[in-house]
Amino acid sequence: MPTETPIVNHFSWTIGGPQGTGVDSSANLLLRSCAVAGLYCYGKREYHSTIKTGHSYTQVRVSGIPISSHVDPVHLLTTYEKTAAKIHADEVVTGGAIIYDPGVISADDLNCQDGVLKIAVPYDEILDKLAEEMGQPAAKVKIMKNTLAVGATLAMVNFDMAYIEKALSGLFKGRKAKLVPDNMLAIRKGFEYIQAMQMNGSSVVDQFPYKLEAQPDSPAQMIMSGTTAVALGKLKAGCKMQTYYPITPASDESVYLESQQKEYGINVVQCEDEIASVCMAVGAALTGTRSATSTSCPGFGLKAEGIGWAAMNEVPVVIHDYQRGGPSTGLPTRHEQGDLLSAVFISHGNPPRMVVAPSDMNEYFEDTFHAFNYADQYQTPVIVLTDKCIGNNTMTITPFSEEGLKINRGKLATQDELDRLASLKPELKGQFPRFGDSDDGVSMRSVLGQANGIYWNTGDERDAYGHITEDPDNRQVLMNKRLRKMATAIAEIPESQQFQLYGPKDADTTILTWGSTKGPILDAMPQLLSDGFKFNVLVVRLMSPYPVEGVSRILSKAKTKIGFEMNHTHQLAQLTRMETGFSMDHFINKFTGRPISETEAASAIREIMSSTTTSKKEVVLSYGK
Amino acid sequence: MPTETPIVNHFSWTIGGPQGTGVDSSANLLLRSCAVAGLYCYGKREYHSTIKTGHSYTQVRVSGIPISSHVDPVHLLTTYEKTAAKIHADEVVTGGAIIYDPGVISADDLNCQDGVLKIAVPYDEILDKLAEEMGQPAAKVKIMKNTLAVGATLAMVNFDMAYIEKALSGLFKGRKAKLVPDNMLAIRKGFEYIQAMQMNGSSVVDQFPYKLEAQPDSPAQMIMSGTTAVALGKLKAGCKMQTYYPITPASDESVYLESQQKEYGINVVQCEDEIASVCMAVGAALTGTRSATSTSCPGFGLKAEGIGWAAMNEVPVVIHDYQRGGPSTGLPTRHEQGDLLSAVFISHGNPPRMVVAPSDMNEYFEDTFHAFNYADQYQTPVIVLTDKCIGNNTMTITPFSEEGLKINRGKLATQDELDRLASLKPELKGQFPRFGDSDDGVSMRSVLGQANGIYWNTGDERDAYGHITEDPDNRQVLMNKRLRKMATAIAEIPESQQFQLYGPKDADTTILTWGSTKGPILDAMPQLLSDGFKFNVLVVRLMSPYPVEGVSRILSKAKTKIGFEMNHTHQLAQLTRMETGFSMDHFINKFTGRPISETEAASAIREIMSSTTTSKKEVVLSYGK
Amino acid sequence: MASNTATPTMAKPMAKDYKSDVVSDWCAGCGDFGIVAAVQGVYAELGIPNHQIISYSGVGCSSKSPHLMHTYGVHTLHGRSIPFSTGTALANPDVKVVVTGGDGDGYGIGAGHFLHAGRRNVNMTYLVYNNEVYGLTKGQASPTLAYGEQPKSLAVPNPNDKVDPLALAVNAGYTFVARSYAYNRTHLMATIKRAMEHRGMAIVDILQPCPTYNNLHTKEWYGEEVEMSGANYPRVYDIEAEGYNGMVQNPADAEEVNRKEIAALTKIRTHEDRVAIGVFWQIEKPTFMDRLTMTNPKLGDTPTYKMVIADADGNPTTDLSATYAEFLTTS
Amino acid sequence: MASNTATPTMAKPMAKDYKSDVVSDWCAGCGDFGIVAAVQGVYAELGIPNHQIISYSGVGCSSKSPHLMHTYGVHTLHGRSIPFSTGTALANPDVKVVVTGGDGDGYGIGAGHFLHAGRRNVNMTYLVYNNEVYGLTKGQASPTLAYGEQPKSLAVPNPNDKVDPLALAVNAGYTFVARSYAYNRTHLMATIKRAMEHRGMAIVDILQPCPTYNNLHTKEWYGEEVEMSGANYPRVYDIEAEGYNGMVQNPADAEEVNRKEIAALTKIRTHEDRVAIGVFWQIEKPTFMDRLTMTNPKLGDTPTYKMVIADADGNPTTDLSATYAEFLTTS
Ligand SMILES: Cc1ncc(C[n+]2csc(CCOP(=O)(O)OP(=O)(O)O)c2C)c(N)n1
Ligand SMILES: Cc1ncc(C[n+]2csc(CCOP(=O)(O)OP(=O)(O)O)c2C)c(N)n1
Ligand code: SF4
Ligand code: SF4
Ligand SMILES: [Mg+2]
Ligand SMILES: [Mg+2]
Repeated sequence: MPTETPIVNHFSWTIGGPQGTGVDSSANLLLRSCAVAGLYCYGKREYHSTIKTGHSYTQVRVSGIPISSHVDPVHLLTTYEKTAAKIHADEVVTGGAIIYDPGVISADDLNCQDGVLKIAVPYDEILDKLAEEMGQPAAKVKIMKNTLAVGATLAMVNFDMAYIEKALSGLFKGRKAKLVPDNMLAIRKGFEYIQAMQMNGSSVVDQFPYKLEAQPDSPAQMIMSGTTAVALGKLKAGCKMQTYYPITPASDESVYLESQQKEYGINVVQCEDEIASVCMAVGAALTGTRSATSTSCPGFGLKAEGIGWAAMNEVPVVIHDYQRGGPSTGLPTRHEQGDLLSAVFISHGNPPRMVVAPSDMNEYFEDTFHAFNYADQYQTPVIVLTDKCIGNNTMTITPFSEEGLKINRGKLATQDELDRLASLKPELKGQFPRFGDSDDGVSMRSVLGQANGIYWNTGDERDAYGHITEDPDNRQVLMNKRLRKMATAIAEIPESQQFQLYGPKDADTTILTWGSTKGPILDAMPQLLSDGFKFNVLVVRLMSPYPVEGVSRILSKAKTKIGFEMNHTHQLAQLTRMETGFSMDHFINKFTGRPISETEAASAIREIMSSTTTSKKEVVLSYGK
Repeated sequence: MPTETPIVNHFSWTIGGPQGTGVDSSANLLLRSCAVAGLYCYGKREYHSTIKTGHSYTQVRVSGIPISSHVDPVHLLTTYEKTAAKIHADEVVTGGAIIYDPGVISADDLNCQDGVLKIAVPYDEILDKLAEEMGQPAAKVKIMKNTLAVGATLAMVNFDMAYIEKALSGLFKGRKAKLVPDNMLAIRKGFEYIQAMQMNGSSVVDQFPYKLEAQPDSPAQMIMSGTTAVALGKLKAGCKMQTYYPITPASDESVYLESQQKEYGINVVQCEDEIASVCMAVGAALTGTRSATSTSCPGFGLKAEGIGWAAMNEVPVVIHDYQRGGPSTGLPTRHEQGDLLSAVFISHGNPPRMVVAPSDMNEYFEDTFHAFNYADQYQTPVIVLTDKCIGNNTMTITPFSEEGLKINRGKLATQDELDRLASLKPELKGQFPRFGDSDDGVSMRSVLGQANGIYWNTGDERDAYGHITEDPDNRQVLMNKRLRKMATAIAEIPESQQFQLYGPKDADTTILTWGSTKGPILDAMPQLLSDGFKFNVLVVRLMSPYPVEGVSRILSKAKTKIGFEMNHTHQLAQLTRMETGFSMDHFINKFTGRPISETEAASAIREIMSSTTTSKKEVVLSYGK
Repeated sequence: MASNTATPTMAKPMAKDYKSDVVSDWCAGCGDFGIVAAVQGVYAELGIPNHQIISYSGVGCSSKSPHLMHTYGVHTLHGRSIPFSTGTALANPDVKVVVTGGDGDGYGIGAGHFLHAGRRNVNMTYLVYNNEVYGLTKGQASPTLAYGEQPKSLAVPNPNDKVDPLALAVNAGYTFVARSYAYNRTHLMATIKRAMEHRGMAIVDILQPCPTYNNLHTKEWYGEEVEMSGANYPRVYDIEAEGYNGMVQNPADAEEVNRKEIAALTKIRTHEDRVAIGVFWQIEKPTFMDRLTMTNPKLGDTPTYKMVIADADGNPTTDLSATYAEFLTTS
Repeated sequence: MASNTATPTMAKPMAKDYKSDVVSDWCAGCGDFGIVAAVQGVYAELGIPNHQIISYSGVGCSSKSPHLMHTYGVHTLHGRSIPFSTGTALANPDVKVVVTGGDGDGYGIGAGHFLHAGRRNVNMTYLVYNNEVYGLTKGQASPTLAYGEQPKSLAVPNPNDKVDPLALAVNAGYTFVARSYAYNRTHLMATIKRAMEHRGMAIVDILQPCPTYNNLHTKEWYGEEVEMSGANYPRVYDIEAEGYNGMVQNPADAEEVNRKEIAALTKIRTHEDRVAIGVFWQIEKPTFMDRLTMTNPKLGDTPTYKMVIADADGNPTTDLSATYAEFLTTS
């Protein structure tokens, strides 16, 4: 008794369970299956700061058009144990369905809305039978509950099995390829079980309105998560030294790079702590090797002194901070954008600090690439503020474009130049005025080991050769020189790399945002615009030096300004007021440690834009488990 | 031939020489002599980041009225070796004088202005003779050149010898008392030599217009430097645990406290690094012991993670940062106010951070005292931003007032309260909801070891008992709770402890400043006001939470706003714009590593206030060696 | 203000009296469970009132232990448990400070503090759960993993040599240095108890299988027998059962101290196929509090947490007048 | 880009060829002068081109040494010279990395890095100027000052035990461990030279009188004779001159390694009135680069500083297409 017309390629699915029981791989398999079928996907991962026992889940959104956020309603909840069924049942929309194991929870215990299909899948029974058919011990087969669950799920949405098989062979390659047939068996069992299932006299599949149809003509996509996108950006930029100390969620990037060492020659070194990591990267950078280090909040703070030294010695080095819930250890596996101001003002005494904040997966790749250029061009550390949301989530994206990506090493002295200079002044005996003043604040740089490039580095104030001096006049010259680079940078960096404006340029309302919060806003935008809410979205991408001119130009046109970010004090709004004088009239915020959905973004923007200016200063969102 | 009418009790004197040759003790002796004579003194110390070889000097300003800055003109330069004479000769005003040793430099080599008296003092000769008289080896007596120099100096200004003797016995006490007679002999020799000296037919003393007259009726003063003032504030506040790692200029405070352990029972622990220092202080604070740690810039950055943890666990602890020239190692023995924003935004993820910035010696004492109350009342780390200028300089001040200094330990649970609560809920078995929500954001606090007060601390987000939870709703409650304390604090802290306004309230021009920069501005104010430059001075004392309301009230009345501070990017102006939206129209700045003099302050304010608004955006000062 | 009224001592406390209501989130089969149970058992044996125990830790799987204890808990920062807990031990010597943490936490990022703690000999107990990996961050090599080894969680074999925590502890000045094994409950409890009864800085390095990431040194591996000159012996053996005695009888006897220390280092550094457990080194030396009190006698009279700093009206009780006098110009 | 064109080797370099134009700002009589002169002398003997030497340091009096050297200089942060210099040594193995620094810098705030460096065995030379004080911050106790000692700069006697850097270095995995003395130029130069010729992580702890703050262990004190069983001997003596040999002949021979290591620790930890100098321990082991190259062979072909990352037009030369393919849905 099909109750609704099918809703095609608009599907939100949750799978949950204890960490380490295969939730991730089920989600990956589903996502990949849909992606190879030409659909667009966004997978939001939530997990506890534990290894195996915390409850984790992934919510996969599948769409016929590109997306970059999740939505709150769940259409299908797939579970194979009790906890997930308990926790997530109430998230399923009327008309949706729950797949559950009647062996561990009864239908009555599913605390869900009316009109939700409760679909019992007797996992043990099905797998016991499969084990028998395969002639294998039941225990070995039973670990495939999560795979079976994917099969059941895909049957519900009428998915074409061919894509699953393709996805599976994409996932299990090389030595793992031998796992494909068994898993396909389990998937088929789940698929067939659901296909055959009747409830109240009709096929359950027919009673479920959400369907997925392959879009074979879609352009190719990449399935990507943020830590990998950054790693690829580093490889492309020619980064050859990566140091790290394990920390969630940053270390995924380094572990991935470790696996790529053989291929690309990058040297990945696990250090004794984050202080050593930044210092070691700087020591490598001094040789001319492009060098980087990656960490998360607590580890980032420990790098302050090293970053200050690098700024003082004008060393190009790239530092990624994957923001997570703070303060302190905080919510180590949850999302927040809480580090902006502590990054922009890290380390004492006015060092020049560059801070870049990419806001989508492609920018994770590109801005990482650019960061190495900035570092070389302006000879200063570049901090890249990433976050757990894009860092850990998995989604389909337009393949990275390498169009126009050029490597710019800035004023790196060639051996010929050094030799020529040395021959002009033999009395210098190969010493080189590395820190000489210059109009743009950037001096020519030799690297350790280069003949005729000898100079000294020191954390102290220095003369042109790098020797300590406390002379007050020299001090003033060098302070000016170092900070002048920030002006040079903002003048040279293309505006599109400084900020971006989305939506109608002439809108009276501007939403100011950054980082991963962009995704849900842009996803919500078309519907809101067509509903008559006219606004544009200003996404700041370069945080230091701040794009004062460009941002002011845009904000000066806005009658209503809404700050939309995910940290308690609205740090981008704070920074923007400091830099431009413009204040936000309203705020949309969320600091539960969970990312913002398109659903939430849409309703918050509606709420703010519907209310009179005085009525609602701030909307604080809090949906999600 | 006295050329001028005497200028009484307005005297600026420089003494210089290699570090470790007695420059400091000469300056101390002179300063103390003048102070016991009822005069007001300000001693500016400049020294290199070396132990014995760098050139150091102290400039002592003596005045008939209270002062809190130096002036640029030097009236008398006293030297006993070559370098100081070379370096400082050109700073002496016409009509002033230079005392030099003709054995090491000739009068012609003194590169000074016309009309400067060049007074040759043959140190070796005089001391050789003295040695003979005393029947002591010449080598032993010759180390008193610096003492002799003080005698010569005081003869020039007609000083009353009785005060010197009194000062000397104040300096050399106990085991050192036996040094007094020998030193007095050397002083007398210098004094008499100058008294007897004739030049161009008249007494040199008569040719020198600057004179000091005792003011025996002046109220008693304290001779104080900032590190000691802070130490005394800690002792008064009942701080019983001080941790540190050696660093200039902060460690003077800890070394002084070490010497006071026997008397006051404070436990001073030298740690292995600054990370350990902050953690150890926090560990002690958790027992209810008032605890503190002191450091300077590079060490401060290393404390970020510990400060964040303390904020997260609502632990009262006080952290002093003595600012010096940055970035990085920077100018370790020079002055700058470069740490404001890195302190206000230290540590990731929006921890509540309190930052206090005292601006004179008495506030160094008081704000240190208050800081422990704030820490207890708002249960959060309190950072006190001090600086090298006040920290290392020595001056006469009104004795510390203890009027109204009360110790407030905030919501510290008594044993009775805990026992009562426990008897109401025996099922808790002595556990206590330490982090329960409350209207003002502050919860009742038990301390480690208290019966019936059991709770847990963690860097992670926690429930009321301190156990880790990743629950999103609880997270929102606790983020709000922690940051609500900042609102409570700004509502409760008396406005006079938040900021101060000096000068005519109805002036159209307001100078915004903080920290030691206040001194020269206030010293320059009376003359400027009487010359028709009408302005007032807003000194911000509480930086976080920022006194938004009070500062806005004042700035909204100002037609012209001048930011006056000592760091390249005008960090207080930046912070003020972020917090209030008010921008400065002009800036006065200095970042040579040398403090601002009254002379400079006066001329810069004149320059800005004389020019039309468009003509001069910023005056960057640079006087001083 | 913060007086420690002793709760009536429990009649005969049981291990469960030291269990909090928190359910552990460790993986099934984790060696950590046994260690926590052993610690709770020792607390019961010693009968210490709950509120007089301060359970400290750093960050890691193991460092969640304090939450499982019905005692005060301080779960600090990664690598910093030692300086934090030192602050507490110095400010309140009336409580028992017990630090638990991982090998990465203690010997990795915390190595500097680990060393310097030995120099101080603060009176506390440090229990290190040694699983050779960074558990909570998904199994990277910790500093105790040997060169060239590759547990399943590593992309490449470990390029670093391992540290030897016991040898370092002896050299650094720890006055009680032992090793035990998570699954030898009797030995573990006895060793922890001896560590807690020791006056000074005691460390017990506890071999802890991590079934999730360390597939090299599992419970099974530790349980194996090894062949030595033809005969089979249990892999894990107790040095004291074989007659070794690491305790210095007379700390004033320089010759004995010298000899015993070298014997301890020899025992520790002798590489063998078996795994030695037991107390390798123990000596009585003045604790840090003893030493501080020598130059600050007030500390000996009243620990800082008990020092009175204000009267009932909040007036500071510290009288600075004598000190002020040194700075006053009229003096 | 950053190619190392060798400058024509100087005919016969002299120590003065390694002196920069900077005038030292150390106190007269400081032991540091002799150490720097010795290092310059060794450079001359080895004849290394100036630009191929990288002089690293931390922060302290001693750490100003690089400025006195006519070589590349990197004066880093207090306590962090080792991780910085490790980065350089890994990225450019064609240069000679020599680290100088203080005892406070290396064994105090830097203790963690000091230990972990041993685990890596990076090919470099570490010279620690050991004056038992924090010189540049006015003479506080450094970690090598013994318990109870009170040089004139201390307000109270030192409450901390001292660390034993040599024992720690052996345990941590340093492959060349020596001590020398600032005023024994011959021994000092010979030892530094051996350290620099050693392949792997070498440390020389150099006893350095600080006449300004350390009035206990002065040049005179080191120069004294001590009485032993009736006869007088120089306080500072060379263990190798007395027949000790700390070098492992066959690193593959586990028995020899074991025996020699225990002998070294015994020698180091034996407390005596005299002060022993010499090479206590030396062994050939794979360096960190050797180990990294095993899993990353490209590193062995081309050090990272030489890897080409762009063509002449700035186009990246790294081709990611094979990797992209793994993520592409069409693959
Ligand atoms: C400053 C900092 N760096 C890194 C981390 C991430 N981190 C959390 S636990 C851990 C390692 C834990 O390993 P170990 O101490 O051996 O404990 P185990 O989990 O193995 O019990 C790390 C690196 C952190 N929390 N803080
Ligand atoms: C992070 C940090 N903490 C503290 C200091 C201050 N500081 C400078 S030198 C020094 C100690 C130097 O002692 P040592 O390393 O033994 O060298 P020495 O001066 O004795 O040669 C200290 C603590 C600093 N520069 N940075
Ligand atoms: S990862 Fe290892 S150490 Fe951590 S809880 Fe699981 S088994 Fe235990
Ligand atoms: S203080 Fe000591 S170590 Fe520093 S330069 Fe002077 S004598 Fe040398
Ligand atoms: Mg571990
Ligand atoms: Mg030293």
